Amino acid sequence: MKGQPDKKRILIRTAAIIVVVAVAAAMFVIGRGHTVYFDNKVLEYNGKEYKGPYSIEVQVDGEKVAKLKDGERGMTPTMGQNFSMDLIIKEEKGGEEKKVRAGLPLPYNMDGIIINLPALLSGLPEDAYMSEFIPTPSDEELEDEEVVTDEMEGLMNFGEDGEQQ
Amino acid sequence: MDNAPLLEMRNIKKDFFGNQVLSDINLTLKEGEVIGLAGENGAGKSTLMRILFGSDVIRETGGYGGEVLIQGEKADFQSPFDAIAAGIGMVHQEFSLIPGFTATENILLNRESKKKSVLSELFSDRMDTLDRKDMERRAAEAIQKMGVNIDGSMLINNMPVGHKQFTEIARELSKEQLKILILDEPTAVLTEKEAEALLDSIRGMSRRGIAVIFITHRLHEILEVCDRVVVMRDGVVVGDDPADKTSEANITKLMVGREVSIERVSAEGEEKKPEINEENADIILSIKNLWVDMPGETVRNVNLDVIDGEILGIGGLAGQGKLGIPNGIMGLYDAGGKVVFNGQEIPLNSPRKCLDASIAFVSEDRRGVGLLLDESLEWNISFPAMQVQNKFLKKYLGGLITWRDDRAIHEVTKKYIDELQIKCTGTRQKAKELSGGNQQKVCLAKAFALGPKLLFVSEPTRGIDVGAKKLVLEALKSFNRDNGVTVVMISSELNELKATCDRIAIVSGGRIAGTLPATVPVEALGTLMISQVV
Amino acid sequence: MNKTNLGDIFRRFSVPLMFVLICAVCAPISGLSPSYLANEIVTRMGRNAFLILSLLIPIMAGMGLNFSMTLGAMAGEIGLILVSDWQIVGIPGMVLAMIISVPISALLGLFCGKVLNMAKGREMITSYIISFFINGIYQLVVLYLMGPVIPIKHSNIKLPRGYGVRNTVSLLSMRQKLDNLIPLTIAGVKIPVATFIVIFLLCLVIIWFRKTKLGQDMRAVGQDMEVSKDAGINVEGTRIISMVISTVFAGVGMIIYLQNMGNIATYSSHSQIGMFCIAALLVGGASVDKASIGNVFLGIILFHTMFIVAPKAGTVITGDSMIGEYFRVFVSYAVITVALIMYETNKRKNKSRAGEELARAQEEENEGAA
Amino acid sequence: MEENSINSSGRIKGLIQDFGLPRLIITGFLILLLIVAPIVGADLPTQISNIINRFSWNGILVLAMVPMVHSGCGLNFGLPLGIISGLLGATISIELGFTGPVSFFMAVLISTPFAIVFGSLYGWLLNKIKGGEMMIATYVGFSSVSLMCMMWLLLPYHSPNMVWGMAGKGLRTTISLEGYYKEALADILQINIGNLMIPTGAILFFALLAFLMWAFLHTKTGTAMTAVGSNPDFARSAGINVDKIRLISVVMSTWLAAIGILVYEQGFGFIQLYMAPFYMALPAVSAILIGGASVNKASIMNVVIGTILFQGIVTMTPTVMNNMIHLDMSEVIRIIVSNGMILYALTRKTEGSK
Repeated sequence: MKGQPDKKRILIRTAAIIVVVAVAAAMFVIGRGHTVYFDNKVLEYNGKEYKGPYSIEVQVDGEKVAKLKDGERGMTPTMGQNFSMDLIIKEEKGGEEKKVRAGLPLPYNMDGIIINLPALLSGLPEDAYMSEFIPTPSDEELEDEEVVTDEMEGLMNFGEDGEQQ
Repeated sequence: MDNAPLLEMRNIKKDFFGNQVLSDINLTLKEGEVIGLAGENGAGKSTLMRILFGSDVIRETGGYGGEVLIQGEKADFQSPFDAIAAGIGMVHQEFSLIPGFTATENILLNRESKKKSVLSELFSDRMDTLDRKDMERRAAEAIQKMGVNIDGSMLINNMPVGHKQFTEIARELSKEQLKILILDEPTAVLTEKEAEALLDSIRGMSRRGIAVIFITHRLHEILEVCDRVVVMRDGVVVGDDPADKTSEANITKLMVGREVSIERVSAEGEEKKPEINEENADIILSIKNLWVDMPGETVRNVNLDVIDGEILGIGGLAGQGKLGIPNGIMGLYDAGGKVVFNGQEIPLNSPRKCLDASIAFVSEDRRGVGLLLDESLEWNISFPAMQVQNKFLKKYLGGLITWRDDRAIHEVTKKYIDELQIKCTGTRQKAKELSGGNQQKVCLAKAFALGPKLLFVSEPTRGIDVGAKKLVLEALKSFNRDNGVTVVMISSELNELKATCDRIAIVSGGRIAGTLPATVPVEALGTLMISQVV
Repeated sequence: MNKTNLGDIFRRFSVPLMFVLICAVCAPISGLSPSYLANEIVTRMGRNAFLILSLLIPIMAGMGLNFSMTLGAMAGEIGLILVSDWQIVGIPGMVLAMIISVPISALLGLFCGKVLNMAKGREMITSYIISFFINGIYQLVVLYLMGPVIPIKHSNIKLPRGYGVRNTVSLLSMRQKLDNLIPLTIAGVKIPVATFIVIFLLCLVIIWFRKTKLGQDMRAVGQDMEVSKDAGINVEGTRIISMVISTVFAGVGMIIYLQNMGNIATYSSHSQIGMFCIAALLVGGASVDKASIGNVFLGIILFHTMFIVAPKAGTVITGDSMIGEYFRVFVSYAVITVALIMYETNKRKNKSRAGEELARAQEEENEGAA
Repeated sequence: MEENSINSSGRIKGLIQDFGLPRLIITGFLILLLIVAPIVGADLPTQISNIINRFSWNGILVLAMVPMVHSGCGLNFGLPLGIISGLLGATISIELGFTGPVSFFMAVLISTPFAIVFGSLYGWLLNKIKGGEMMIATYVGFSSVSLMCMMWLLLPYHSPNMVWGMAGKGLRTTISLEGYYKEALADILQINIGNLMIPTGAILFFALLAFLMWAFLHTKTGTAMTAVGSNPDFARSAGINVDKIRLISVVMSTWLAAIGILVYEQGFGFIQLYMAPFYMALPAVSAILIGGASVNKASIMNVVIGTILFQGIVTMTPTVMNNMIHLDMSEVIRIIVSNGMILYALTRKTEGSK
């Protein structure tokens, strides 16, 4: 009398836990954030030099995130494992605009990713146009900060002082 | 097997720590039978019912002897829930209702109709939703079964007391498996009309095949509704007669018994006190129109005179108000009326004024009111005398500082420990470490230390062993005799009152039903006791 | 009878009425524009409602104001800190943080429920002290174990000394992501539609919960533990469950709260959260033993209006900005104090009233008898 | 305390039993710290003087718990109310221009009427809400502190040593007592042996108040107070005016808190205003509990032992841990230990009294 419903319940509970774990796993994948840096810089690869165009405008989801002249770098935060952007390229000043759509997978374990646009546009392999951005900690970050664990903290503002309005 | 009675209790025995409270009880109950269970307080009725209901108290105190058979099968209830599952229902004296719930919700408390919900399988069936419609139907059914109309959607808070009682009964009736219903003084809180309705509904239940055990002090109700009357006294069944073959007088006689179990404690050589002559005696305390609001012991319109130098007993059934009298006079519960002591009116609701007038009180609630459990015997015995009469104090700086005189306290404590034979390791033992009897002696010592002119003693022998009982009563008598202190002793045990007191007043229904000399036969007192029971 | 009822009603709503008065006086003086006020209140509604709703269930179970809802807040913070370090951003980050916070909250709630079962009759002071005690444990975890034991990679979260978390952790990557998921602006007031939907769902869950067997048991336990026990309800278990549910909701609520704020004050965000959630609930007309969803929303509107206008009004009146700040703090505490006092005196009054009635009945009877 | 000197061997056994496991652990921990301290290179005499010093600062605040525990009002979480009386006394004394040790005496004198008035109101309130004292006490403390936050700004103080320099009004958050009563007590008969410093005066002052407390508990009223705490129904049936006794205990507690904060300030050297009194109650509460008191029983011995243990741990852990593993976990340990102790006391059933 007891066994049957119990079995069913265990099954349902296991299923629920699996669903939750699956959702968590999915969040790891689709929620992974990266910062993508775009370089419009000359790149040497296999002894060959790839020169960038006069300017590239980078659009993500139809919104302009950066307009890069030759030798400049731009950035945007992204979410998920695939990154797609529209590049509006002007080969020379006042020249014709050319729209290129570029999509690429981002490596999971890199927080900051530099994409060399000229290399990408020239169709070079991934290790050529992609490199990891390793931030150099600012002095401010290196400075040891005093941790305030005082119980009185927040008594006055009820924890709302961090508000960024 | 089919012919086996619904319930059979065989040779039921029960003792509480060597104190035999039930011996060889036999009781049978047939389907649809209504039996009345009568007996004084402490006769063992409730203990018997607790055994039947699988109460925790019984198991915690070592179980019981004999066996309980339900429809011929031996039953061994581990908890009230087992008893309920076996079809036994009990309506207690105290309401067991949730005040903010409706009658319906209370009737089906923890047995609600449920519908599966999405989360039921995931968590537990406690996530089922309630099926209100079905609940209303079931509650209405139970109410209809009872035959008394109450509003299922009314909150318990807003109900008159009688309806609360009916809600409880309906709850038992809503249990499908119900075969035996125990009603413990159900009519105590009902108006006459409601009581009438209840009796009707008992008849109805009986017709449906439900057996009812009906406990009450209202003997006429028993006679009216029951098939059989079982009378208990001192843990024994002393009468088991068909209702139409007995009478109120008969039952009363059986209840209070003929023989006196405690001999009148009059040691050899003790000079007999002269009989109290009520006409020309000095009245030391005169109580006029006293009412006391003590929960469960309400006192209504009591007039009572206490004669100087006597021991007056106040007896009566539990819940009839005898305890309310001293508690009200001493200001521990709200009271009104007029109390004159020694020619002076004592203001009510002020313990201090009573104590100042040299009235002392030994409370029935030893652990709650009577003692400082966490403190030493010295403190317990000396405290009221110190606070009220400035005894055991030393004064310094011209009375500016009143210092506790620990030596004097020690002396007086030692004196009383010797006098009352209090068994303890020393004067500084904590009160909570003593046995009940010794604690009672400490309470007496506390009152004696006040050197009162009048002493109220409430239930002095409740919950203490026989030896201590004798000592306590002896101490009271000698205190009365040697110091000329008037004693008013309140007790539920008539025989004890008879053995100790000069006169006995019986309280019934919150009123004084009569005052008789202690020499009258116990039946006379018994008749008074149930004369005005509410 | 009618008269006393009116008085009772007045007493019950005295706190909200007082706040309406304070707000009505201070709002014009503060000189804040109605649209600014409306914006602020809508924002705060989205920010706080979930947290305050988490208080309702323990009240239902008779355990009073759950001062230890901070436990859930801490669990939520731990979830967010980890998620930030793993660089999971946006809504997925929030969802993941919630999933992480739930088991932590549940464990803390279990602990809290067990302790409160040992301290029946003084649940509130005990839950208040529990919040301090667990704060110590939280600090132990966040300040010493995060780094060496629980890996923390990023230097903008970890302290440079190699262990412990910084005073503030930025949540820029998920700041107001939920609020702005469905953008809507009505008459210049930005409405965090998605947050409101979540809050609305919680309200539905609470309403539905009241209709479940468990909810019914909680109400029963809340009113009379003895009777419930006699009826076979597992009293202690039910009380523990109510604490667990409250703590879990508080954890989720804290994540919603912090996504709106945009950063975590690691060591102080949670410390007062219980206090002002309780104050807001009480301002909405709730009492220690009775609270409804309506109280929550009314409370947020009144309490936060006061919170916004008081400092400004104070500055205008006294010329000192601090006066108003102190005033609103004072009012928050005073509200809780008054609510607690009213609760305790009511308890006593109910007792004595029963006595009075009995006495009066007897007196009448006495007169009749005399 | 009132049971000293008799059958001592039986008492020692009882003492260990009464002591309880948490206390034993805390004592063991402190002893361990004292042993480890010299090994890891901390100067033991300095450490001990630190503990003695902190004891002299805090002892009276802990002592302030005793009367209310005795009368059954529970732990005085409303200590900030008394502290505010003390702060009023201190600031008014300075405002009136008193300096040096006289300012201490005047502060005591001025804070007394405040303590009596506040204490009476507070006691009256607590009598209305018997059974819910502790939670309400906490919030009465909080409300009064936040109310006083406004008052410190609004009250017409002018002494340039106390008000904000720029505005010329409104008290500063911390006020230096240099030139006023800094170490007014500690300097009396101070003993200096090497690194060991004993603030004899402050300790004597604590001893005096502790003795008065002890003596009070031996008077008729004091006895009544203990009885009220032990069993209010018993006391009432013995003719005691329970409410009055409770009121007296609350006033005493409030007054002791006022004196306690003044003594604390003379040791610390600063007056801390505004939010500072907020959490003053918790250390005092946990100190007396660590000393062996329960929610309704406390003695002078509990105060002394508790203050030493609590302050010992608070002062020793940072230095020892820093010297040992360069990891200062003292704050966290303090929070866990002190609140854990309060929790432990709250979850124990109070025996005897109903």
